[in-house]
Amino acid sequence: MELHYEVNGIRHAVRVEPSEDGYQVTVGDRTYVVRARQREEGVIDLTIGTRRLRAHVVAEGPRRLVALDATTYALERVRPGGRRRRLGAEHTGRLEAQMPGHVVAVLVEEGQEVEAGQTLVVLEAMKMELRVVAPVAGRVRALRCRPGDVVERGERLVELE
Amino acid sequence: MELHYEVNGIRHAVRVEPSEDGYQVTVGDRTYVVRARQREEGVIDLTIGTRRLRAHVVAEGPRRLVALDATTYALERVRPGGRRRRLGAEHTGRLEAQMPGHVVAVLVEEGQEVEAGQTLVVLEAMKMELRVVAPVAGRVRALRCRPGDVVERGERLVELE
Amino acid sequence: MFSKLLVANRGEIAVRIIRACQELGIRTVAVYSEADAHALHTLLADEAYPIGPPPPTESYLRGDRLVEVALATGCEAVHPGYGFLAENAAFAEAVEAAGLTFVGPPAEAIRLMGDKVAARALMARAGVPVVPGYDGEGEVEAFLEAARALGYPVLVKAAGGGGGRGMRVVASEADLPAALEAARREARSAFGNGRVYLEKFLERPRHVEFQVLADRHGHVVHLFERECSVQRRHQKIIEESPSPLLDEELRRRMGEAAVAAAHAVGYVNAGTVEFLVDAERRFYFLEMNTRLQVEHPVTELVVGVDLVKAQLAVAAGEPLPFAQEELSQRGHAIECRIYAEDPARGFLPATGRVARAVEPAGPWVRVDAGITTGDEITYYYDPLIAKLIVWGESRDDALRRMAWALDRYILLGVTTNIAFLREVVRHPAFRRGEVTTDFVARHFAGWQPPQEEVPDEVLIAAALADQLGGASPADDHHPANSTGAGDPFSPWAVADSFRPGGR
Amino acid sequence: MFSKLLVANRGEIAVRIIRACQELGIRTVAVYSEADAHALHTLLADEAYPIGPPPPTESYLRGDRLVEVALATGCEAVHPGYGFLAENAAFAEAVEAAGLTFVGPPAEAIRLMGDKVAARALMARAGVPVVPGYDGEGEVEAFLEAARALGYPVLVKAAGGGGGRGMRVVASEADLPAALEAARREARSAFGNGRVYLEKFLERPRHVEFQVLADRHGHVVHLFERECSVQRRHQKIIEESPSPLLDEELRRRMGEAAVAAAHAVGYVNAGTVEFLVDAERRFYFLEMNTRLQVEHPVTELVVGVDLVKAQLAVAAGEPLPFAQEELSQRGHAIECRIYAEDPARGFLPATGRVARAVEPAGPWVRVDAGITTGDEITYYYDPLIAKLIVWGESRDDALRRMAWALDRYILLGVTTNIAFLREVVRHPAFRRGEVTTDFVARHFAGWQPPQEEVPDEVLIAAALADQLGGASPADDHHPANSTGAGDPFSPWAVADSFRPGGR
Repeated sequence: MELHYEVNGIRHAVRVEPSEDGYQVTVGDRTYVVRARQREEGVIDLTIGTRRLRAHVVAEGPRRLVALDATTYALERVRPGGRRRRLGAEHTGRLEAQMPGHVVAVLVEEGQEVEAGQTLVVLEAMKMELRVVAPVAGRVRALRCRPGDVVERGERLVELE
Repeated sequence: MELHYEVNGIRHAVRVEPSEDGYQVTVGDRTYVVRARQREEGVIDLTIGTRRLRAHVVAEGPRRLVALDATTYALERVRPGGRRRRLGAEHTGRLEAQMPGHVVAVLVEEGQEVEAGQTLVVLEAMKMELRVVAPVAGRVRALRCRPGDVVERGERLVELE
Repeated sequence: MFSKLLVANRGEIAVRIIRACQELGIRTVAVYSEADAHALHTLLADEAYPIGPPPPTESYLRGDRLVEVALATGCEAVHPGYGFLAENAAFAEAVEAAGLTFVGPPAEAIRLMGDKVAARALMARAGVPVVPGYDGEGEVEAFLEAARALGYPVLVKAAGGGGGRGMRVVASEADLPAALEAARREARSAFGNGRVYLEKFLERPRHVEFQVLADRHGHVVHLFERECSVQRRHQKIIEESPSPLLDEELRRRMGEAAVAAAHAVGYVNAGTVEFLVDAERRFYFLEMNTRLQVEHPVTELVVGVDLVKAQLAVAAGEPLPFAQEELSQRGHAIECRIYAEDPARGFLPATGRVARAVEPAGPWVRVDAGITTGDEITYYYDPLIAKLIVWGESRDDALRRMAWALDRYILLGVTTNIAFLREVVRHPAFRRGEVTTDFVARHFAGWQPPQEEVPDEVLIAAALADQLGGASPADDHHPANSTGAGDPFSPWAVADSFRPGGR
Repeated sequence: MFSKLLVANRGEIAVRIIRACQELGIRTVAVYSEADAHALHTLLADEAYPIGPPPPTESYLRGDRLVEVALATGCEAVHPGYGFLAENAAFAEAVEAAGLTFVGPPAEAIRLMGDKVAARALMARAGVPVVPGYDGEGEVEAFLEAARALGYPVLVKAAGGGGGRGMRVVASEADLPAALEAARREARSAFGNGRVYLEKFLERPRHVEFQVLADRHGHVVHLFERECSVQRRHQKIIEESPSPLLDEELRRRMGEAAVAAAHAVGYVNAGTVEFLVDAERRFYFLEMNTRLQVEHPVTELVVGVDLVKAQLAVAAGEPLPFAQEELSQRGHAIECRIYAEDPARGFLPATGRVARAVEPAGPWVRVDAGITTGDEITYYYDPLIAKLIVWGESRDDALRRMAWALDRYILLGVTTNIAFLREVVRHPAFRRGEVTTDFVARHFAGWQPPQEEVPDEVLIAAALADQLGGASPADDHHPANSTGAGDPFSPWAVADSFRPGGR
């Protein structure tokens, strides 16, 4: 059986064949003799050669989160020959919420002229305060939030012109 | 749905009915409104009225081991109307192994006369030493073990006459 | 001692308080918002009651409801934890007015220390050194003059702020008027108090705080210091005790100042006097936190005193069981705060469901966690997942143990700062104890997690988990509803059509 | 310090040693018998090698194989743990002869203290009080005469025994000749040494032992005492420090005797001098354990010294980092040994698979476990599952914490002594510190676990687990073989035909 995983945009094929006392596993051009034992749900003890490892594996849909040797890895299980999932575009605009939270204060009004660097909105989430500032001088065309609103990351808060 | 459990020879019927926001559970003539949430495999959080409990439940065949509030309970799931499982007879003879272990020493020979209280065999398991002594005076008819043997609990070691 | 107590908090500190009460035989009542219906603290308490929707203003900050629940359930005392209402004088008054005991200082001490300007004045009168500054209520001109005398840069701070909130650095005179204006506006909006004051900006100070404990009989002791200089966004992430900076003489003088501060304000219960220490080893009163601190465990491990139990004993009227000279520091303790946040993106908070939490365990390793496998981290509350605390015979020993423990802390499903902390505790400057409050900015600006090649072992583990069907299905809450969704034996959904365990 | 070390043991102590090495950056090699192929210590070590079939004589007692593995893997040192080869002088010699460091005392010290008769003589010469007795090699007549002088009852003990093994009480002169004969025969068979000796039988003594630590440079210190009087079958089940019995003066005198004992035998590394204390508070040397003790953690928590790390440092030639006067006791620590055994049936060992182990966690609660969920307990080895250790500011505080922790220790699938320990730590005599070595026999003879009605909540939990399919299937090992048995999504077998989760 061949399984495919994608990590950081690179696809890896893993071939697993049952063998005498465990599995023969091939990753790329490397073949390993592996014994595996599921100790409890999500905890797999592996013997690879003389190395013994404990991996924690969690599945979230096609995602596989693996914790091994002090590091966490996120893999995506993909169909053989299938296409990569497109990642959502990153929201980087400075007038969008950089984190989910709630609006503590709106410091400008619609139509108001603002200077570059002026604080427009104060967001708060989990004890952290984040100021949304004007990237350039301009005029506030529209306010998309009010004090007390709960906003999601990436949500547009203010439109400047 | 009605489920049946036996504990210490007493049978309990538990009726579980899905309800608006959880279950209605009836034990004997008592009915409870219960919300349950499986946090991870074998760990169930229950809300029974205003009480919140965490139970650990393990299934071994029809056995159910339940840990709740500092105590462990062993239940046996039984068929509605089914019969109790017969418990294996307890081995109480003093010439049988009271624990699994290995034979450290055999202190008598076949045909030898022994006194009441005389040590016949020394067993050892897990750092513990156990002496098998003659319950009454008599003669050793047969030895069923030798030093180094591994014996199971209840295994007959010596026959007296 | 009390027979029943309401825990007016959530998360790890609620769990910590409940455990202390369990040992003492005090029954506990938990409260929870709708977002916390399944939280650990609700499960551990003897009773748990809902108090409102997720936003704190509608639940954990509703002092009226908390008092109502405490009275209805027959509680005798209320422990506020930290955050939320812990430093709210009106809440402390409401609790006492209802005939309940507030496990904390008198309302008057909270109020005094909550007004940073009044606190500075009081400390100065009590002979405790304060950071040079200007607390006047004058016009912009007076501030400009004071700033000129102090020398730039200066800090503009909100009288109602604290813990780094509502604070801005002003580098030159030209920027001061606008900064004052903006700070006042924001302070009014954020704290309901527009008053601001000036402080000289100390270059690369250390943050060293002293734990104090006072009973109702006029005894005050300090339990030595905590070094809390490793911060991000003006909030602590690593704390330790003893401070690598202090020698016996400075420790003694600062301890005496901390005790004097507590006496000056008529303090009772546990509190913390925060100091800044400058490069010349001069120390200045910064503020007093009139509550239990997040980082209290490092003191507990080094001094050998259970601070939560001590709080309860003092609140119940018991005298302190020890005098100053009976207290001493042994070994070294370090705490790392495990946050759901992304150190590579400005430490922005992260949310999500903890698919798996496995805390490190071993001798002298302590984890105070409020979040376990299956819990949701929402944006309503502080993103603190747990505190990892270790003790060692020496600082080196504690550092090695912390590195060991961080390497074994497994948290899957949310972004955390664990990988970041691993590098901090191994950083040469940190190992040498050279920590100032700009440590993170100096040494970890633009930090990115190591982008390693995925080892074959990881792919093997994933493949065998899929082969064995052995990965835990994180996105399935196993809700106990009446549909088939709660059946863990149905294969969890995967994007493509293969069946886990199939061949 | 060493760069690589072989751990010649299994279970919790192997895990403890591996963890200490991990913190110090020492690579570890584990060994295992066929019964331990999946044991925790094999997983945690950097490498693990099989050394034979399950019986100890064919695996963990095969010193030759252990040395072979150590050499083949490039180890520099061997840590023997306790039990197995820890007090085997020939093994210590073989290790040193192979050019490896034995993390323990010189072979000569082991040999001397291993011969209980020789040890008694040496101690008497060193001015350490010993239990009055007769160590002669004479005929029965000489024993009879000596016993008459001592007064009955007397103890017949094997010179090669120790830890309560090969010991019998003789109540009257008529029984002595037969007892000597039987004891000699059994001692020959069990220890390969038929020599026996007499000791006066002390009525209801206390078992108090002192931890000593000695370096290769002639320095010896003691780390105070452990009270180990709660025993069953002459083996300890609860240990604590400080002893409720000792006052400062007796503590000082016993500590000095312990140090004198260590000096007399040229001791190096960690060891324990065991004393009996009679009702008149006279103390007598009982034996010296030339290794780390099971109960070492109570000392670690009270004195603040990591004994395993200290063993490694001393073995590497480092001098002790502290003098006697720098050591002190702080607070109180208690250890309960969690055994797979049945207290209601004479504490007979139990075997089985641990279907679920959940250790209690909280401030000042430590669990040293060698067995976790999924492990098998076989009859080949000691039935110790884990050690539960707590620290508290006072004995009362520690007792409350221990009761709290025992209530939260979950072990499903094997019979354990947890329910029994819960009652012991709550027993009024134990709470008052009135423990003598006959404590269990006096207060818990014929003990049976409480037979409570099964609460409705338990039935509800079982029913909902069945309804949700949420009980963990304990009897399914999830073996990674090529059949379908490893698929956790197939319902676990139940005796009757209903399907879990069905309605």
